Amino acid sequence: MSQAVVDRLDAQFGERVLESSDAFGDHEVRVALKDWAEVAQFMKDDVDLQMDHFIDLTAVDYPERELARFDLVLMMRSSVTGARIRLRTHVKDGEEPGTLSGIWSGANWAEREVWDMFGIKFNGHPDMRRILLYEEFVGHPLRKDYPIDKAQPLVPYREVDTIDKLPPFGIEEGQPFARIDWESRLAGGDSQVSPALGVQQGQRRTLSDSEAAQKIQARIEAQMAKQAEAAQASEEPSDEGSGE
Amino acid sequence: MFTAYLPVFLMLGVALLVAVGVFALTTALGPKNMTAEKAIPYESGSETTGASHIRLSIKFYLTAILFVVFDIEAVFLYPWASLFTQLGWLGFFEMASFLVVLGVTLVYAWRKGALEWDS
Amino acid sequence: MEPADDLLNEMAALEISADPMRLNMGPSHPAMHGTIRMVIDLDGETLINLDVQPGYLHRGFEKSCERGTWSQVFPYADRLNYVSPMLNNVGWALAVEKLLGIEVPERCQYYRVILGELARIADHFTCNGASAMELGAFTPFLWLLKVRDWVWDILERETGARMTHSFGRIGGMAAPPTATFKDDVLRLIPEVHKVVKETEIMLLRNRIFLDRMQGVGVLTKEQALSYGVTGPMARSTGIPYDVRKDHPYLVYDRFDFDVPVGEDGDNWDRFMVRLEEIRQSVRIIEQAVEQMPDDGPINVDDPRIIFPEKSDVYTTIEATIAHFKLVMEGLRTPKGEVYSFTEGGNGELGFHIVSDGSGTPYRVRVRPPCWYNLAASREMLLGGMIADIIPTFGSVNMIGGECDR
Amino acid sequence: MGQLKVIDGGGEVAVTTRLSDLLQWARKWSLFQYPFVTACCGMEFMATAAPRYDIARFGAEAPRFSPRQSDVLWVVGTISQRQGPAVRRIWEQMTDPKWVIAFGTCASCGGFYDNYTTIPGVDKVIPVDVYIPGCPPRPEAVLDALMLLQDKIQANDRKPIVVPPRLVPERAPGRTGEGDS
Repeated sequence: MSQAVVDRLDAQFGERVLESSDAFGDHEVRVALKDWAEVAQFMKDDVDLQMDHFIDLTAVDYPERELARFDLVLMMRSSVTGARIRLRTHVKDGEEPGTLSGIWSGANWAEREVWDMFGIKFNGHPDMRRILLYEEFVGHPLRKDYPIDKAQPLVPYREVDTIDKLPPFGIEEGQPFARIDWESRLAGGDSQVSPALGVQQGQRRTLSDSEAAQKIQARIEAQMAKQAEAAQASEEPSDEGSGE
Repeated sequence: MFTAYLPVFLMLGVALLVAVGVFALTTALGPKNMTAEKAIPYESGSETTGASHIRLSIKFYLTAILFVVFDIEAVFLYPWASLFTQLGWLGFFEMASFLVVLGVTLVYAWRKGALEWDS
Repeated sequence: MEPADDLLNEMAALEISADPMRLNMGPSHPAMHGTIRMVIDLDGETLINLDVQPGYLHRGFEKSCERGTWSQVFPYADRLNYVSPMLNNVGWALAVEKLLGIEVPERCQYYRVILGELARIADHFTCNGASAMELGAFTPFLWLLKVRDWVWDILERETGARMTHSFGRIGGMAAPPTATFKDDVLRLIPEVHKVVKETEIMLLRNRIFLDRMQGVGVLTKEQALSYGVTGPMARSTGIPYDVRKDHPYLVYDRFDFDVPVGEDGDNWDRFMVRLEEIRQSVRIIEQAVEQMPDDGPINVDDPRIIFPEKSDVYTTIEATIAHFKLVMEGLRTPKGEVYSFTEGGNGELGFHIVSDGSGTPYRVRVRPPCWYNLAASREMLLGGMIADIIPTFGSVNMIGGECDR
Repeated sequence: MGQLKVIDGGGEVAVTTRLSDLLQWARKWSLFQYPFVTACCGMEFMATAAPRYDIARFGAEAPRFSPRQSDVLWVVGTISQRQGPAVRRIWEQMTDPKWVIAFGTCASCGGFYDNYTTIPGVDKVIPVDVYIPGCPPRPEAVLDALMLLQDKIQANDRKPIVVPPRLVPERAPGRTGEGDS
């Protein structure tokens, strides 16, 4: 039934409908930027179309495309006929499409998000502010040229030295389960913390006093001693953890 | 006379003891390091917005005062009701006049629209 | 006219209005489910102005999708509407399958419907339970969470994780159903009916609950359409739009279930629509479990799309090559743009995908249902009392992950 | 309970200990929580507070939404850059003694949202006492964390710690070798 919508638009706008396609089963129509608001208004008011149910408005960034960098995509549905249509237009960087928030109230937030993520302003929009990011954020993250890991923290990071976030298990420790010789441990009773992890976090031991436990304890002391003199050898300042 | 009220004073004493005791314990035992940020009023994690000394509309005050008036009236009824039989007709008419006077004020306030909330 | 009257008239003429008090229901507030900030101007207790500020849980979903391959989006998709993660998985899988133009085998479609409806039940449990708890009714919250845990037990037995399953795959599912899948689901159904009945007995004739929910937070049909509201919130205003009925996907056209529709779009209707939808989901599950074939392939057998079995990968060279290409280059998708939508927990969950033919999505846009439902909350809250924000916001069911993406 | 001296007076038993140990014991069993819930871990947090896994057994289930009345700040879920100042402000406004639990991978190290908008771990903003790995962590891991925190309170040590994995990995029920096709 969406094909009827495309024909209706062709009949109404003739050559101003630049392109229409139904790839993958989605009916889509492309118009020039200057007719953007007018076609949208027509689709809502026309008695045959009655596209009164706003679905979505978004943008896609094609930085290599020279003629127009952004694609603005609007999706609507008619609650009367159930037909759906996708309206598209090309927007150059810095151009300002007309706002649709007067036609559908849902477009208000959608346009604020497109401004926040892509940097496309909508003239006539009542409240053109960032919506997902904070005002102090510089740049528009969903543009292809914005690096994904360029963070702009609001609160200066505090350096975290109290816990060394080394990879979960050292090379020599391997998976904690693999490092435990089960017989001695089962003989000696349960221990909440595996020795490998215990050494990593310097926890208090909760082993019982069986000889298997002493064997494990001896191995831990040896490792601790090895770590301790490795620490002296490199003489890095052993400051006490902050823990305020 | 005093012994008659002993349980009352006892209860008051225990209540006072518990109240003061809890506060004393917390101030004595609890750690105290007051920092600047801790002193700022809490507004769910963001900067406090808006002024704090603002003028509220009059109807809040009006309702509060009306409540106080009629609540005190009820408080006077209790001792009177407990001695109702000994007071005889004189006591009855005295309280009746008291209630009539307050009844008139209630009707006046009602007619004046002081009881309507969204005037 | 006593002198007092002149004073009153004079005051009325003077119109000394109290200046509005600006209050900040900030990002960390019990009613705001943790990630919304509302700056409200109050005249006494009624709301004059309201500025809803979402975005405190913006986690960069759409940018993160542009970094991984097509199947690496599933873990991210799980955490969109994290109350019903399976529905997001199914939605994303259907979107890429629509781009590829393939259809999963019958058994997998039934499997996806049943797991999806279980997730929808868990979603409505959490929403109704939480909004009742915020009105002080703590007991139904605990009942509903108890049964939600049993629903999660089934999902955990099937997928391995209670909540963030990442169980969908493009062209099938990660694993076939376990042997005890059908009887577990059938054993769960009476429990769901029991707890829904208990909640109804407890809440639906409670004077406080009625006063707080009926006639509060009213949304008209035109406002809902204009804001793009879908799902239970739209159905509560009288719009009979349910994607499972209007555009049936998977095997939804083989079940008969009806779509509960309210009339005046207040908190009460939203609560009742969700309660009724739990029963409809149970009806779907019953029919799906009965019609689901007991054997047959789960995945589409096309090595270019689905990962080969690990046993084959270690033995045959073709499987090794297929596995290597799928892992290193990702799935080969035709160049183009597609919009696929399913009925998520809060409404129409759409995925607008742009592919440039490579193994990495060029652009993934999620059509977040609760984003537009939240945008409409302004119409429902203005003019109400400050205490009405709590039930209204609870029934909007704003989920941070899906709303701020 | 620290150095415990038992005086057996022929039948009645009196126990003496240091005042601070008694205080720590009292604090350990009445941890009022400030649930700073933001994301998916909130669902698991609800399940932990619900009757099945029930943190009420540890006296820790009373949610206080004002930092003045809470002891433990549960940071549950992803903390975005925009949320950073709010977390910092609330932690500063909490009354002493206060502890912080980082619930889930996102709160511990930012998880797989390492992008422009997520703080890589809440310990970049506030000091954390117990980290719970898991996305979301299973309720058993959350209870382990609570018990570990209680041990740390009793021992009065502020060194941060990661909840270690359980030693016998629970076999995922129904998944292994029950003849499924």
